[in-house]
Amino acid sequence: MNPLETHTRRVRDRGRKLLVPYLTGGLGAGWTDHVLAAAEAGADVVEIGLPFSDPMLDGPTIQRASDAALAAGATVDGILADVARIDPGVPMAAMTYANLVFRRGADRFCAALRDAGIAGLIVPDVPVDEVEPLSRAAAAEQLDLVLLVSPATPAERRVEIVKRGSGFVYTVSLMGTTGERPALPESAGALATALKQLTDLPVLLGFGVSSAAAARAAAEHADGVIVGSAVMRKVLAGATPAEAGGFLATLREALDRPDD
Amino acid sequence: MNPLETHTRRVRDRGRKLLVPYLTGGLGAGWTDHVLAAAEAGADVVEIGLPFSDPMLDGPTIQRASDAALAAGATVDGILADVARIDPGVPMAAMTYANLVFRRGADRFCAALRDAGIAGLIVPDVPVDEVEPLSRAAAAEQLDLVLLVSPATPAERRVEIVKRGSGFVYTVSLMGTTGERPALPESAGALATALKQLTDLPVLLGFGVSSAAAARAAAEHADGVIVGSAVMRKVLAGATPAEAGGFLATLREALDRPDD
Amino acid sequence: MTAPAVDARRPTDDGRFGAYGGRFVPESLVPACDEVDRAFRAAWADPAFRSRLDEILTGYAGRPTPLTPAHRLSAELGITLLLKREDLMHTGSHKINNVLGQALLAQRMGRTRLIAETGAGQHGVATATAGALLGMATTVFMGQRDIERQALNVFRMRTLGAEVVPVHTGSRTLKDACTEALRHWVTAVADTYYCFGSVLGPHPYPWMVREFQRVIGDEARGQAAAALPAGTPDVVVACVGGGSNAAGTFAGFLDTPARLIGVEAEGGAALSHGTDGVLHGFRSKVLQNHEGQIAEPHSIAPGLDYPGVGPEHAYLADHGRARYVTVNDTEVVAAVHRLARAEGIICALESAHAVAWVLRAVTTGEVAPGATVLLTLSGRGDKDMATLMELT
Amino acid sequence: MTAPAVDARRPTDDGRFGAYGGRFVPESLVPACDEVDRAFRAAWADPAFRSRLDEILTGYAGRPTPLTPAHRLSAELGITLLLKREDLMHTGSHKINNVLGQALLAQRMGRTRLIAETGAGQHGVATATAGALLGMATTVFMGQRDIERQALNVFRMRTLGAEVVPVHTGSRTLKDACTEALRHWVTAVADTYYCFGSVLGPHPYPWMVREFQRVIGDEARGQAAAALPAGTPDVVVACVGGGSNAAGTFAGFLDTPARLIGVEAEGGAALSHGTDGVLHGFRSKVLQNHEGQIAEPHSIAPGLDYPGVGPEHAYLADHGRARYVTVNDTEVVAAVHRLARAEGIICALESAHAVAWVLRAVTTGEVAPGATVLLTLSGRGDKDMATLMELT
Ligand SMILES: Cc1ncc(COP(=O)(O)O)c(C=O)c1O
Ligand SMILES: Cc1ncc(COP(=O)(O)O)c(C=O)c1O
Repeated sequence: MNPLETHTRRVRDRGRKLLVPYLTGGLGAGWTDHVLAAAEAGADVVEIGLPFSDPMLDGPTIQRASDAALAAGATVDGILADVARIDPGVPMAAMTYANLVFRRGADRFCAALRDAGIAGLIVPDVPVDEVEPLSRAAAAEQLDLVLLVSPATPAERRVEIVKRGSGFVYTVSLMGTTGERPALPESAGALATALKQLTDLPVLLGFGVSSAAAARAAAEHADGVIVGSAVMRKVLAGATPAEAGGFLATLREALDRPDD
Repeated sequence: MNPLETHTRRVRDRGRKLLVPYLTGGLGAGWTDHVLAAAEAGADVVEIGLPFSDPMLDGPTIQRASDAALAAGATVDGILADVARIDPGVPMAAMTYANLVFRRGADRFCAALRDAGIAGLIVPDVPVDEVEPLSRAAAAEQLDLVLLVSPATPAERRVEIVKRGSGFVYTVSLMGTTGERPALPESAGALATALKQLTDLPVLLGFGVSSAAAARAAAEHADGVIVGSAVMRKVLAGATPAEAGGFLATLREALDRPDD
Repeated sequence: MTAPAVDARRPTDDGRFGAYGGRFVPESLVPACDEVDRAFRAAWADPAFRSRLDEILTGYAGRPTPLTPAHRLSAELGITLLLKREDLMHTGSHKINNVLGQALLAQRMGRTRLIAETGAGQHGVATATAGALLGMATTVFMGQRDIERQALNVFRMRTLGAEVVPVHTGSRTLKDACTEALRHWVTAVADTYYCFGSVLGPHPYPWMVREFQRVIGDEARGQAAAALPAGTPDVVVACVGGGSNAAGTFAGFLDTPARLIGVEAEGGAALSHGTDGVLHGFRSKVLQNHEGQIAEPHSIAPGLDYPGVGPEHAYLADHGRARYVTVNDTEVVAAVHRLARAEGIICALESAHAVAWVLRAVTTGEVAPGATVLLTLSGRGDKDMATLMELT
Repeated sequence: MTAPAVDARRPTDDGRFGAYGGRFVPESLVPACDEVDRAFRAAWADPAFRSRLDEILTGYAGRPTPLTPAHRLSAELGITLLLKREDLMHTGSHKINNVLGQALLAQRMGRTRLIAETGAGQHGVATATAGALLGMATTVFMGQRDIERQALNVFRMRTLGAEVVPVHTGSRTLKDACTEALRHWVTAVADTYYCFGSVLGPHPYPWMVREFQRVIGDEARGQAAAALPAGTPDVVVACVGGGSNAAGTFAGFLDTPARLIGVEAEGGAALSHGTDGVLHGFRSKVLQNHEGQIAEPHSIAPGLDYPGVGPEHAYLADHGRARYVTVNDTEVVAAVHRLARAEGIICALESAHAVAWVLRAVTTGEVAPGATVLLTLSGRGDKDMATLMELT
């Protein structure tokens, strides 16, 4: 078992709900302070976005963050160099798109992540059918390749995905892109529950988890949540690491005290 | 024989070259003074244009004169009423387009001309093939219907035209619309000569006779000339009847003294 | 119902359709018209000419055009509506049918230059196209006001290598362009062929242009026979500017029981509101005042913005063989939108006149429920987008 | 010369043309793509579907298009040039061939809504047209910058009843419109069909669109057989944006000895200047920087302004079965004018890329004197007049 999954399982098995914030890499000079602050606020894993010019699965907030980072000169190499200089104390996972991976070559890309101290990889436009070479490359570097399950995924296919994925199962809460929503759809919890019956991997819910209430609701069914746009909207609006961390702390609180 | 042709033959037979100026009817309040001045300057016939909105055979000068007259409110009835009030001492012939004739009906149109004291009619867009009903109407009113021969008219057709026309033969000097030209083409004289061999009608040359020199050249072969745009350009430029008459007098002079 | 016995198959030898037609041109143009007449008769009787024309219409210009069933609009209206798709022709309208015929004729006559009048620019573009195809110099006369309104078509003509001559006289629109082109022709008959854009002008043009456009009706007749249980439609409808697409369409159905409907623009309805007159070389119905001065028409469709109409239509109207109706600009714009949304076809404003009449006639009962209607869609609407944009 | 044994007749079951193609989309779209794949296979094997499509292509959209001999240009160049006339298709380009196929498929799948990306607006207009024809709601995504450049086509789409959604992200052009349409599709797969405009996107689109466009090549093959003594042309040439008109054309000639030439825009030449990458759901050649950020292409032809290219072309290029070349904007504009004046055809700037290559290749000897060249004229130039006017 790779380090990321070892960690996620351990947290889950301790009865703690996982909190996984997403932060766009390279957005501003001191962007890694946000990673550190997130960890400090109680993140169990930090997802780091490697911005791509054409982020097909991202909603307006993360699009804007990616564009801003690229416009400011962010590169994969630069971001990884920044990452290599920090130790947030929890695992980091990279989130990016297929083209950045394949352009470098899956092997070299995975090696670069590992060299920077990253433990996991999420590539939303590489579905399970296309995952083979990337799986092998990740495994060779002891990276976990996190796969996504969508509400549209047929039952048999879920089996395949949870089998081929590692680190955790990324459960997409709704048919849509990343972005804040007022509440999670009912069906999201049911999907997480169904997935938990299929796998022993921690099952996390993402997409549209925007508030403490939503996080608490998600945690009723899932092993944790991934929070992206809600954090990034604040970062884009100029929130300091402490302020963004403060927001994450409210989520941590909600996850830790489900009955409040 | 109708009055116009009686007159033109008599002038021709006296050895005098016919001078036939064209004046646009209804152009300005005192337009008939131009008719009187023209007669005084030695015109043998005065051609009076009844302006039409779409004068297909007229060049820029007479187009402008027609447009100006119409814009000033000129009508056939008004022009004929003006004409009825004058007696220039020489015959007048109306020049207009088919639509004004047929709109009123050829019979009524010819009767109106005669009532106004007009002796001849020229309708350049009624060629000999279409002339039958108009011929009859003109004859009934003792009007001469002047037909045109063009440089393009084949030989057999010339015979037909000079047979069906009366008053005089209007020989078109060139393939073109009315309008001033620096000189008459060589072929114009030849055409007039050929026509004179076909008919005893006076044969006049028109289109492009713009100067005393051109009039003199034309008269070498023809029985006279028709002068339109050269006069009308002066009238449009504000020439008084006396000034326009002065110009016509130079043509008269040239026709009368061919050897100067 | 049987068709009245009207014989518009060809005019008399002097170019008369009943009292209409003829050749009212300056003497200088008579021999030229005669020559066109003789050449056309010879060419039209010559299988080699016909097959060359056919080959170009088919291999170059896009014939045959489909007869498209307008399924959704038919269902909405409770009729069967078939659209003869001249909008699919090269350059965007039926105008090219006629122009290719005349240009080939001009070439056969040894002419090296084409001239034409144009209003909206469709006939000008078609003539410029034929000129380019056959390597003939082309000059198009166009009113200055139209040049300003139709800048795109002016550019298309120039791109095709044609010279576009602005006409500054009169109302500076189509009728003045036509007058000016005739004036120019007088000066250039020796090497120049005048390519009229509709069933207008001195004999033999109205007849000849009708013959070149009858391909619309002949094709449609055959297609309707295959598409309709009754073999022929109950109603045949086309818009009427000069009248060439209507004349070409009607030619295929004169001897059937089909009701023939020509649709004029309310503001340019020579047949519905005009009187007998002579303009541009022919006698027909004309919009004019009581003395005979030609009126300036107004239509949102530049191709219908003409004060006269082809003599054959005046003849068909007199004999009751065809009926002529008008629609107004508002109905026309609505018809463009209705057809676009129902069938995915943005037609020309001219063609939309025919559509507008059908829409109205279904509500008035003039077209009965269940009737079959064949409508000639004379052109596509790309040229009219700017006009429509201004309205929205 | 015999053709290399390349089998591009269909991709592998997982949508690979060699190393290219595949399905790189979010998990949410995988079942939707699967469903399109299954539905297409069933439909394509169903004679009723094929004949319905055929009927619409023929009776509505204007197929077959002629193969026009470019007589005058051929004589000037010393070759035999045949033009496959997709410019005569309804809405003005080959795009409608594909769209009608996909829209019928969507209807068969029970979808009630179409979405599409568009750059120049040609695919958007075609999709809006199909939506109107079949009574399906249509939404077209278009970059804000393109909306400003192509106001006319925006208005055409809206006239056809489509909703045009401006895309403000990225470079605000075609690639961003495509990205945004994919994002939107994720939210609406249940009732919505994504109608790709070229041989792009996740499997089965590149293959399916090629199949819908092969009517160009199949027709041309038959027409060339009748027109040419040798039966097949020496050279077959088409412009390449996403690559659909080229793929459709090439499909008819893959198994002949004809040289296949795809012509890219100098400033958008994914095959000539690109590297392996994944964009919009498929792996192919892509214009990108060393890290994989997608480049913004530039071409005077908006339909070629795309940083990727269909996977089949990458495959054909690797195997040498087709050769891909580039021409620049200057050559393209000259080609539009040359073709217009020689043949009376104003073609689209996209199509003029193919013409420009022929003009150059005759001078370099790449096309030998006497050679026979079949060129697909993918669209008409009306949409480009404003661009060309600015240049003159
Ligand atoms: C598309 C279209 N339809 C109709 C017309 C009217 O002409 P006609 O009545 O001769 O068919 C025109 C004239 O420009 C036109 O462009
Ligand atoms: C006329 C025309 N040709 C070619 C293209 C390029 O597309 P493809 O390469 O898919 O044929 C376009 C795209 O908009 C187009 O409009």
